[in-house]
Amino acid sequence: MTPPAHSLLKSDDRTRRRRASEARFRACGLAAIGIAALALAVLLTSVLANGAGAFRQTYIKLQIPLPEASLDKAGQRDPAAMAKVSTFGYAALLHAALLDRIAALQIETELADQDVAAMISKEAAATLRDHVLANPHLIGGMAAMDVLAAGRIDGYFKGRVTLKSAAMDGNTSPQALQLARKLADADVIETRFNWRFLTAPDASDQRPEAAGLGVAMLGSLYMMLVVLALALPVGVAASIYLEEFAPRSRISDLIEVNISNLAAVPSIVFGILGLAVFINFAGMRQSSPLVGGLVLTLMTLPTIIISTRAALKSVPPSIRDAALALGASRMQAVFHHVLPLAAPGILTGTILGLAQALGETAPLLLIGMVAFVRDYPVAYSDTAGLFGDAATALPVQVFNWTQRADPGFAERASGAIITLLVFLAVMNTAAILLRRRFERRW
Amino acid sequence: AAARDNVQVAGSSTVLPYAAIVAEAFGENFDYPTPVIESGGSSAGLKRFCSGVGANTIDIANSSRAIKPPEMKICAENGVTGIVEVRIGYDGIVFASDINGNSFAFTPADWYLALAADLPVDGAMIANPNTNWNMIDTDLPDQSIKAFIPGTKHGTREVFEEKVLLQGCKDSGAMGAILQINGADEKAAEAACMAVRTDGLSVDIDGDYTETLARIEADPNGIGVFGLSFYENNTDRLQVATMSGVLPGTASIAAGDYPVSRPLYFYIKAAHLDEIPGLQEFTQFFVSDEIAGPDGPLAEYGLVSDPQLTATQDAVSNRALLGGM
Amino acid sequence: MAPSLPALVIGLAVLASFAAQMRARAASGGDLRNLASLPGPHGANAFLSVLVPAIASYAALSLVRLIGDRQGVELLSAHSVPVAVLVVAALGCGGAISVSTARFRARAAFEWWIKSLLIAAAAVAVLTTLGIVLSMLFEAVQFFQQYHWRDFFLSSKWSPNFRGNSALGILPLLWGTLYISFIALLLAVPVGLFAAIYLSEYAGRRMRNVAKPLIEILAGIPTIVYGLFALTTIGPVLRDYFAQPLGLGDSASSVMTAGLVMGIMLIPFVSSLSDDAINAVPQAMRDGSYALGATRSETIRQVVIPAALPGIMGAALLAASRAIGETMIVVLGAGAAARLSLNPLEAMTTITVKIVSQLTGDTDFASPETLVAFALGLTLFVFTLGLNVLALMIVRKYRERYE
Amino acid sequence: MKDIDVIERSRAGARQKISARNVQVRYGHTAAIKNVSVDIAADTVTAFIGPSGCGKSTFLRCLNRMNDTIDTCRVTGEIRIDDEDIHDPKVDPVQLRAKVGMVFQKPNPFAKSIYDNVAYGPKIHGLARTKAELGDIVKVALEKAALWDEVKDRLDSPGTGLSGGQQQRLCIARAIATAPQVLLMDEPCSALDPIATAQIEELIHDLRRNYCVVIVTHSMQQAARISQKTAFFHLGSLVEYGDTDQVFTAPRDSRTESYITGRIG
Amino acid sequence: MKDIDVIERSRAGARQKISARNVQVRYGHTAAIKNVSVDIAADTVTAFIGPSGCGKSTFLRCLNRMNDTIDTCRVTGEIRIDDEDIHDPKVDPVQLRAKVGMVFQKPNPFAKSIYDNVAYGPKIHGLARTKAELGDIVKVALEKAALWDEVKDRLDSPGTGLSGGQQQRLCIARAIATAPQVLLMDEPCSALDPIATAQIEELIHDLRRNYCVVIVTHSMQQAARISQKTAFFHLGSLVEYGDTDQVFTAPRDSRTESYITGRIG
Ligand SMILES: Nc1ncnc2c1ncn2[C@@H]1O[C@H](COP(=O)(O)OP(=O)(O)OP(=O)(O)O)[C@@H](O)[C@H]1O
Ligand SMILES: Nc1ncnc2c1ncn2[C@@H]1O[C@H](COP(=O)(O)OP(=O)(O)OP(=O)(O)O)[C@@H](O)[C@H]1O
Ligand SMILES: [Mg+2]
Ligand SMILES: [Mg+2]
Repeated sequence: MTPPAHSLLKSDDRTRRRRASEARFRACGLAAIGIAALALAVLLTSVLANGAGAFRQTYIKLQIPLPEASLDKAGQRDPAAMAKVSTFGYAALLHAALLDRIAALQIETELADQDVAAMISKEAAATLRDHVLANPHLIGGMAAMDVLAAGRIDGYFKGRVTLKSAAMDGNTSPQALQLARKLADADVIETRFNWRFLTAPDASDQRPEAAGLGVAMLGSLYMMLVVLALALPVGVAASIYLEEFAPRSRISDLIEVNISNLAAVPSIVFGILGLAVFINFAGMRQSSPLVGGLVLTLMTLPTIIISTRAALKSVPPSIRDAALALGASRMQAVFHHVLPLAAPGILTGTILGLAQALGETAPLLLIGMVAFVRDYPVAYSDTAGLFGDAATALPVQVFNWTQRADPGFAERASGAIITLLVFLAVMNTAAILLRRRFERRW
Repeated sequence: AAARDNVQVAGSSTVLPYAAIVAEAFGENFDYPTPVIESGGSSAGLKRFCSGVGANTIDIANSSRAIKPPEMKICAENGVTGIVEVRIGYDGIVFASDINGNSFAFTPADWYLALAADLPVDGAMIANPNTNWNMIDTDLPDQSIKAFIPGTKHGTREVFEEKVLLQGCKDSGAMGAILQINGADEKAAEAACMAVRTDGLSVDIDGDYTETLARIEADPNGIGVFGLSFYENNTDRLQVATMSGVLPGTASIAAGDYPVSRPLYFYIKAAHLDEIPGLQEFTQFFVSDEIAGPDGPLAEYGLVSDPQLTATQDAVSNRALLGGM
Repeated sequence: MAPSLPALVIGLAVLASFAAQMRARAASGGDLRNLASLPGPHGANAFLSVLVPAIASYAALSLVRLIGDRQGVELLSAHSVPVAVLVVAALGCGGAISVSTARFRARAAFEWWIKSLLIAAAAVAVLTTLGIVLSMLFEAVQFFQQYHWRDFFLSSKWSPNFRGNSALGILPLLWGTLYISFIALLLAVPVGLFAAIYLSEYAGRRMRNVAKPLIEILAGIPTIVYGLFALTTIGPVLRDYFAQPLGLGDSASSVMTAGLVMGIMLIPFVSSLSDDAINAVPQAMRDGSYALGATRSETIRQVVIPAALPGIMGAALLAASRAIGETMIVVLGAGAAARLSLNPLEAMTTITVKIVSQLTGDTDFASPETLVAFALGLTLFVFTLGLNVLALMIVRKYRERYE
Repeated sequence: MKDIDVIERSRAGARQKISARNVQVRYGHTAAIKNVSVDIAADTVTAFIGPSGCGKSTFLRCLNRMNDTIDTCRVTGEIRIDDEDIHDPKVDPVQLRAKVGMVFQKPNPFAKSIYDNVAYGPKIHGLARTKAELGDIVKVALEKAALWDEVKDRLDSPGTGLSGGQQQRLCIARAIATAPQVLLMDEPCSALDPIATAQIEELIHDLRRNYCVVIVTHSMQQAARISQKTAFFHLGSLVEYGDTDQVFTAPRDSRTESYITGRIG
Repeated sequence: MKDIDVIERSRAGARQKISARNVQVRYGHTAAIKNVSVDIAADTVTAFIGPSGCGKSTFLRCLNRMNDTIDTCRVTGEIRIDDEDIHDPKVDPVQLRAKVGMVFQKPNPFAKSIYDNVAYGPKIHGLARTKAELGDIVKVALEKAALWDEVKDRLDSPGTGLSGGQQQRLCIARAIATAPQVLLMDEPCSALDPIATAQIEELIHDLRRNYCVVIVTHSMQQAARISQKTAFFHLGSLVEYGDTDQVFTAPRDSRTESYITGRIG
């Protein structure tokens, strides 16, 4: 039993070994953070690198003649009659306008007319039609419009499509790209920030350049409102009951096991549940954010309950004793003293739970939210009720877009992931800041 | 729940892109809301279709195969009695490999010999020894076999098994040999023809074609099975193989020269036709020449237009019910 | 009419609340100490006495109506529901006001209401389980009518087939589930725990405030991104640098690929929850250890971690649960091959993946090939239930209260 | 002093505040309190003495049912306060504890400001109508607990950042701020210097006029100074209970004598 | 007794174990210790006395750098132990604390068994080669801390389930089990009955032969009984420091006198 080293400045063998082990342990910790950070960096860089392009979009600036003869034969400006002219009719006008423009600029091209026309997005005709129907006075004159360029042309200006790849590509040609370059030089084609990506609805497979996240963001927003309004209070309330009030018995054990088991239920099973209970039994609307939110609520509850219970458990009993001894009821002790101390853990559960809820696709599959939806859902309507309109969600859009054939969608999928992460960050900031405030040791 | 004002469609993810193209155009040109097109597979779509009548059920089920009798029965049990079947066209199935790799010209027999679990050799079934394409046919490139074929959940798999493996089995004469070995058990022989090796040279893909493409890019020896439209959108990354000397394309498939394709359908719930605004118009718009014809946007996107489109149009207009119900 | 019902009920509740408080105040005769409970609880009790029964009756009556609807009979007319709810609310209102006397223990009554709400919340979790079991039971039973249970539970072959005659043995899927989850946890638990330790014990406040939310982003990245990462990055690396040189096959999709990537996804679950648990260990306990000349790591390993163990176990359990329930990463990372093998560099698949793929496939929805999804779901449910019971028993053994 | 005590004691004898009968407490399988019966008079200070680990705290915690919060702890027997059985299902432990305040052996301030620590009890019991009144209650309580001068400039800083003795006084202030009828104090002066101890003893002396005070102490001098009754516990049993004078000058039990004279521990 | 003390004291005078110069401690912006300089001799017991909140614990915690663990706490000035500056960057606080043990004011047992609580220190310092040896160390430490008899049958039960005084003795046992050269004890007897107190005092008396013991106490009797040197703190300053006899019988500072005679608190 020799006393440890006499000098504090010199260390003996054992201390050196302990210090080395300390250093190793610390290095392990740092390495763990490093692994997490590295993984995050790799994932984020790849997402950012692939998705940044989604936030820029190429437009063709056109002056489009709007002949009365083809748009409103009767000349009555009767909306019903005008609506008879379909997008196919408007597409022809656009094509003509572009050809005229090229001719006016005296740009030589070997492209056939229909290949030149293919440089304009199919979406453009619909945009023009809506514009004209909203402004009938334009008929007979000209409309100045920036219309979307087709996906391959757009890709060319973002570097996704090259002359080399175009040579093998059945959907475009090097000539088309060269023409686009000349048009860009002539200031007819321009690439700029893409607000439409955040606001426009989804588009079909033929129009990657027109696809946007508007509907998905609204859908996700509505669902998160439902989740936040239900999962957090219900989860915390359930945890409080189980941890602070429920008598310790077989039943409470059963509930405890049951909740951790719910966490292991594959998310798609919650979809099965949602379809059976909310849609088939309760008759709620399919594809609606309300049902989606309810399903996600049930799915996130276990995460919130498990972390909240762990947090409640770690509050020292002396705090409860102190409050109880002052004549506070259990309820008061919990709400006044225990909950504030457990808040960081509860918020962590919320952060993780919401992240999970926001990023989940599988349960939405069965309740009809993995869908192609073009119309913006409104929060409340008399026919559909609260959050009853069909909508998609951000992860659904990611999932859908990664499955589509046109490579333009891959870029949009990454862009959607960036948006989703920003959405998540915004949603969680409050929780993160709050947690920071409540974190303290006692 | 209150009545819906939008058309609700669910089902096959193969049909989804076509349905979305139509729905988009429909929404743009009609005063009805754009139909909501869900994906989730033919099975899930038909199941929801058959779950009953009413606003909280779907109006149309997309399917990459025809509805089956047991399904019809369940439909009927749930009160879904009037069903209109609509065949919208054909989906071509092509074999493609990395653009920078070797080119291939296949016959069904090549695929059978490459992927069969067991091959009949000298009167006995032995585990498939082929590991390289030129072991099957010296004309094929010297490249190890790595096939990415649709998983067993995909309708494409069924077509692949029947029209490629089984066909190849017959063409190569293996069918006869197997029948000899197993004592002329026709069913067992067919099953043996379509049994795929599990030693890793053939990889089932449960995901979609983008996954197959990604796998080929991660493993340039791979050859994948794709839908025609998917290939046509990615010609800068994939090169397609010929089958029995025919290059796949909408024309060669429509003409029946290219052997591997399958019909795509959707099913309309007749009871909803007069309840859901726009449903009748949408279905008619879908099969109109403008859309589904050989020059329409669907064909442009890779759907093989149905030569009997007119009959289909009539069926939709007359609400011809399936099974004479 | 419908939207005004909530307004009416809330109005009544507010009214009751004010009236009860006034009555209590009046009864106190100016000195609140004469009251058994303060006016606040009186008001709160009255508020809940109106609101909770009204909501409960609304829910109950709606349920009755729904059940009637499903049976095709109208058990209750549409108008009767709001009327009944209003009657209940009014009764609650009157009752609550009339009991608000000086001797009324309003706080206890109020807390009774709160407690019933808490119980209702806890019941949601139980009802969810019930709903899950019920929503799968019918189809699972149908499956077992068409497919022999022995072949399902005991066969080691999984090969569904469009034309029937499928082999639908769960064993390879179960094995894949366990194997992949195990590898995922093998990465996530140590890394997450060490990250938590570093954050709570070593890192400065600034680093911690930044790093913790950053790591939590990992939980928010959609799993499809992880899947693609596994497919295009990790898989080929493992194949080219491990599988092929070691002669363990040449598959880019493997248990290892999926496991590692899933492990990364699970890091924040372990790290953040463990960090909270570690942080909640009283500083006095650490001080006790430091004062004995323990290094930080000794303190952490032998004093802090044991004290934080319940929380850490909870975190690990949650991570395990997520691993079992994950789909996308497995589809893209591990492939779709059902296989019973020990080689971690071979492709395998999990129960969850097959639930999704059979459910979203193109097979006949009345055939065993589709219905098997429900049987798989139910089996997985029972299986994880067993694992959780086991885990609970283990955790119980180690649980110690500390002060 | 002596005379007053006699009067007090006789008066106290007339009115029993707390009466315990055959109280047994077990932690899991080990008994911590064995068959204790005792009557505690109102308007008296009763001291519990006895060697460490003999069950003083355990018994004290029975009197306001704080043992309910320990899972493994089982209390049997009858305890009546103001002639009401505190284990009666109709008795709300919350009301019981509002009436029977407690200062714990280990100071356990809330993780809140000093002010909030003291104001919490009065707030939940509605003892103050206005903010100012609440402030007064807090001030008086802190003054009585001899802490006011030290903390008056930092009422907003956390109670957990106080020194050991300060925390102890904070807990005393917190307990008296709710004005309980019975005050249970578990070694309230253990971390206090003689002057602070004297102040607390004075406080106890004052409290006795209206309240029933039970105090656990290791200081025989303190017990002799402030209590009228003394109970001596040993290994979970109540060995001797009687007037403080008698217990200290003429103990009936030999164990009591040994303890007082410093022979057993 | 007296004679021995004199001898000891002169010997101690020759060898200073701890020497502090101009030590200042602030919590955030408030100074808790102001410019304290003191020399503490080896083989002596030094008592810190002073009113509650005067900074005794704070100063004590400086001596083994336990204040490092409090974020807001800033220590300036020089502290040397065995003539080595403990704030030297080369000094490992771990080694320092192995050499300078501490018993805290609030008992803080680990959430482990009683045995593991005591065995923890010896284990990490490798003081025992075998299990049996470790068992012996634990037993001896518990015996010295006068706890062995009470807990010998329940060494496996958690240390947190002990009574207040038992926990305090457990912490003492834990501290001496690592055999430090300097032992800092913050009111180690506050929750102990007189007999246990006497046993601990005896322990301290024994320890003094080889170790340097610094003890914070509120009991002037205790200080007088066991210490050779006494330091009196007041409002963060070291007011008086000298031989215990002198401090108690002939204090030089008027504040010391007031405190000892019970006039300031
Ligand atoms: N963690 C802390 N944060 C802020 N102030 C503190 C902290 N710890 C102690 N103090 C303050 O520093 C001063 C000295 O405290 P210290 O604990 O050293 O007193 P003490 O002499 O040990 O008193 P006691 O005898 O009551 O234990 C007190 O005013 C106290 O309130
Ligand atoms: N929570 C607990 N779990 C198990 N045993 C306990 C618990 N609390 C106390 N004990 C045991 O019960 C007995 C009585 O403890 P109690 O705290 O009442 O003693 P005490 O008289 O207050 O002693 P002290 O003067 O040391 O505080 C002791 O042997 C103790 O170890
Ligand atoms: Mg005690
Ligand atoms: Mg102190």
